[in-house]
Amino acid sequence: MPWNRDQLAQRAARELHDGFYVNLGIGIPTLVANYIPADMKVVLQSENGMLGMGPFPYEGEEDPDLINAGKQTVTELPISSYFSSADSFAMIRGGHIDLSILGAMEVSEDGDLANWMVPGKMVKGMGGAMDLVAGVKRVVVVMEHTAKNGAPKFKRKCELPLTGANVVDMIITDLAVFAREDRATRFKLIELAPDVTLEEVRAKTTAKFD
Amino acid sequence: MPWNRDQLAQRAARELHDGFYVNLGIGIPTLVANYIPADMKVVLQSENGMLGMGPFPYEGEEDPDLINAGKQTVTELPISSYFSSADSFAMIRGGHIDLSILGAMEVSEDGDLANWMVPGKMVKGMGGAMDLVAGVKRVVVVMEHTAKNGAPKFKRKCELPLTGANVVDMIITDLAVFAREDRATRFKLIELAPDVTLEEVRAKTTAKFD
Amino acid sequence: MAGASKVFATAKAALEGVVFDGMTVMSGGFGLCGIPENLILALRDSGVRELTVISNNAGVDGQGLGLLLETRQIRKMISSYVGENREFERQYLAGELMLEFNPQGTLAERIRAGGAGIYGFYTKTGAGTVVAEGKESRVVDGHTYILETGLTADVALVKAWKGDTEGNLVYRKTARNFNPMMATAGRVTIAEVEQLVQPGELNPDCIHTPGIFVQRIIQGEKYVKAIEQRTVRKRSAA
Amino acid sequence: MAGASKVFATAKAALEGVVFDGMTVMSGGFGLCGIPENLILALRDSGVRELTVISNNAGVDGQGLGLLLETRQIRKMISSYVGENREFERQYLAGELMLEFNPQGTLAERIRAGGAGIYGFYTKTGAGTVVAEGKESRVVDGHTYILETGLTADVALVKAWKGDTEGNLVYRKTARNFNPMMATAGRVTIAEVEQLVQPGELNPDCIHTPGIFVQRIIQGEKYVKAIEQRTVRKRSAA
Repeated sequence: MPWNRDQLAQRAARELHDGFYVNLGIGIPTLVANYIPADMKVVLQSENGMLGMGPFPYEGEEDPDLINAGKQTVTELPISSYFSSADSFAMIRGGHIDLSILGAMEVSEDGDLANWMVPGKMVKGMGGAMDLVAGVKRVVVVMEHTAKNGAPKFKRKCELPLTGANVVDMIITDLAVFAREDRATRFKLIELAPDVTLEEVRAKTTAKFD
Repeated sequence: MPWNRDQLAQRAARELHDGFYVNLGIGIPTLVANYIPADMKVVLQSENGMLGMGPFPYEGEEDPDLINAGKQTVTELPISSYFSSADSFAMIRGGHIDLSILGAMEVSEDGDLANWMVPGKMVKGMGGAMDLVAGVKRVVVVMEHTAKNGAPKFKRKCELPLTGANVVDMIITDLAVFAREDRATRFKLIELAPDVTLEEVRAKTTAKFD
Repeated sequence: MAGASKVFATAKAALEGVVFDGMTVMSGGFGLCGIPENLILALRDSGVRELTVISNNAGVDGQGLGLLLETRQIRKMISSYVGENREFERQYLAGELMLEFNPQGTLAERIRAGGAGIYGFYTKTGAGTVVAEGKESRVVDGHTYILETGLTADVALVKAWKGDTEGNLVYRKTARNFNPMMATAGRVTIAEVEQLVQPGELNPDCIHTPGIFVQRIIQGEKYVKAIEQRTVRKRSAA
Repeated sequence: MAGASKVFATAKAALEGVVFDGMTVMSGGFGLCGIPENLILALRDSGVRELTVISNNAGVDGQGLGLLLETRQIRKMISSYVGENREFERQYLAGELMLEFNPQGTLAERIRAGGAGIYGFYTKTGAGTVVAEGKESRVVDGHTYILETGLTADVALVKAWKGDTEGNLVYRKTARNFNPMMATAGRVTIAEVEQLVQPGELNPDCIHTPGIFVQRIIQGEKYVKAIEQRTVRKRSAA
């Protein structure tokens, strides 16, 4: 039985460690915040210029000057600080963020990531995604194992334009988890969703993995 | 009669304009602050990280956290702001300061400036001088016309290591003032100190000037 | 102390004499957060055309820079993300609008570099992607870096929370975003603030933009401060 | 929320396990203003040797980094100005100490670049001087720019006015100087503060160094805060 969205977020949350500074992408990655263990300290960075992002505000307490990178209203914590976008991306590019959890359209067996554009469709822009994958210490992708038409998303080479080359450290799909020790080694299948077989994963994956 | 230190500072102060942001070097340039006309607004920048530098504090009111680039105690004004050294030199390098008034050991006829090192003597370092001459819109040098041994300081070529190449716009010495319209044209003698003759200046200058 | 005042009465007055057809404009903000609302309106009303606009986003339909898209005053955008804008999409797909995408951090750093007198810088961001195409690169210790150059503008429009008559600015929360760098990169920088105060009222240790970067300042007439994604949580029943 | 505490009881404890012979250390401050007094003392007492120290200045005799010169723990300085220091001069002229001069703004920017993941940047500063020797350069629009590279350190020692237990820092007046960039460029950054406070006590819009950059923090035991040039004016008789 494939993992659902919340289970994916829950699985991704297991990659968090005490004391981590983390940037969460839009979509399922945002849900990871709901699964931070109560006894663990994780500080969320929002690339528009905030460290120590709090939960959504109570109704009526929304502040238009306080949003996250998804332009959603959020709140402040006692530990929060604000800074400019230049300082925010200096933080990201400089390798100060421990972990980034992002969505993906395609990941290649070499760890290339494509998640920002589909040629021929209207292109909205890469936002901060290229900076995040280039700068954050560890990049975890959370995605459906296959596209809506059934095509594998973890493949030999990305066909879509890249967000970054050789930048992914772990891939969590609804069927399985792949990880590699460093960016010179191959991905290894380390977990299967309940009742999902290796054969099924192999059939739906064109990337080579161990 | 050659100008004395205060007269030099006074002459240099005539290069100030209303609304100018100015960086003053150590020595005679510092004295220029005493001759800012009362009806003129000039904001002083200190490259260690302050805009809107005030006068020396009253005795007993010195603050060790409030010094200028010469490490002298200074004061704050209502217009003051503080920033990091990176931001300070971004301000300088980015061409936001209107005028810098500096001392010099030598200036060449091409506007090269040498004011930071004498080979064979202990070298203290360039501090912010190279950044200032490279970044500030207009650079005015205030210096004695000749060295203590009588050697000309405004010369064909600098013999000392440069602080910057083709960076000087005006030279104010105790004998004369030289200026040029831009950094592609030659210096022109525009003033003589009282009772100083063109012949004397020519005799004590090896630089070509108009 | 005299000095020509930096304070202008209206956004319209603040733009006079410094805007022209074909100019490059920087406009602060992230989404609709921290955008110079009043100055954008005045820029639209000035009627200047063929603008190159450097801004992280392009507003939404009918708000922010979306207003200048409706009137077709923008020829080219330099941005990192332009979603949520149908008129943008229409003009772009019709070939009426040019678009240069920059990664968000690269865009922020290019603007900082422009204001800081840095010709260019080497960054890993975008290496191996279309962003690297046509750019110089170098490999250091196995990492590929691409050369990105500084950006400046004829006019930078920024929005702060408070500002004093000297042009010192303080931003509020995430409305800071691109405003501080843009303030440094405009040949003329015009700031609008919610509260215009006197010198001495801002804490000099907490001024985000020193007055040297601001040539003109206005107190904005009114602020909509629209929210794009109103997300809330329920109060748990007590 | 748990998280290993960043707070250490003493300067000595804060250095344990992160200092070693031959390491590169950044040390904040301009002259004696804003220097990490307590951490420098503890670094001296740790006995580590063969240090490369990146600091705008080298202290004065008997104060600041002058203490590490006396004990011959420094092998090399990267600075912009080292006057006012006889022991420095003696060691340097005797060939016992290496010295690399950087223009002050270039030094500040190199440290910022190191912390910001920028491999290098092109600056006009130093073009046509000895600083440019051996460096790449390029001419753009008639201006010569030289390539300067980012700097990082094994440990950065910084001094702030206030800091909270999360490592958020606020500097005071011109004691800010090199501290904020160095905080970003240390693989381990240790901050000492005059006042250690709880989260929530600092204004989040006015935090100069976000806590992410600070791995360890102490409240300094005592502060001398020496003045190098005590300059005053007379009160005019009333």
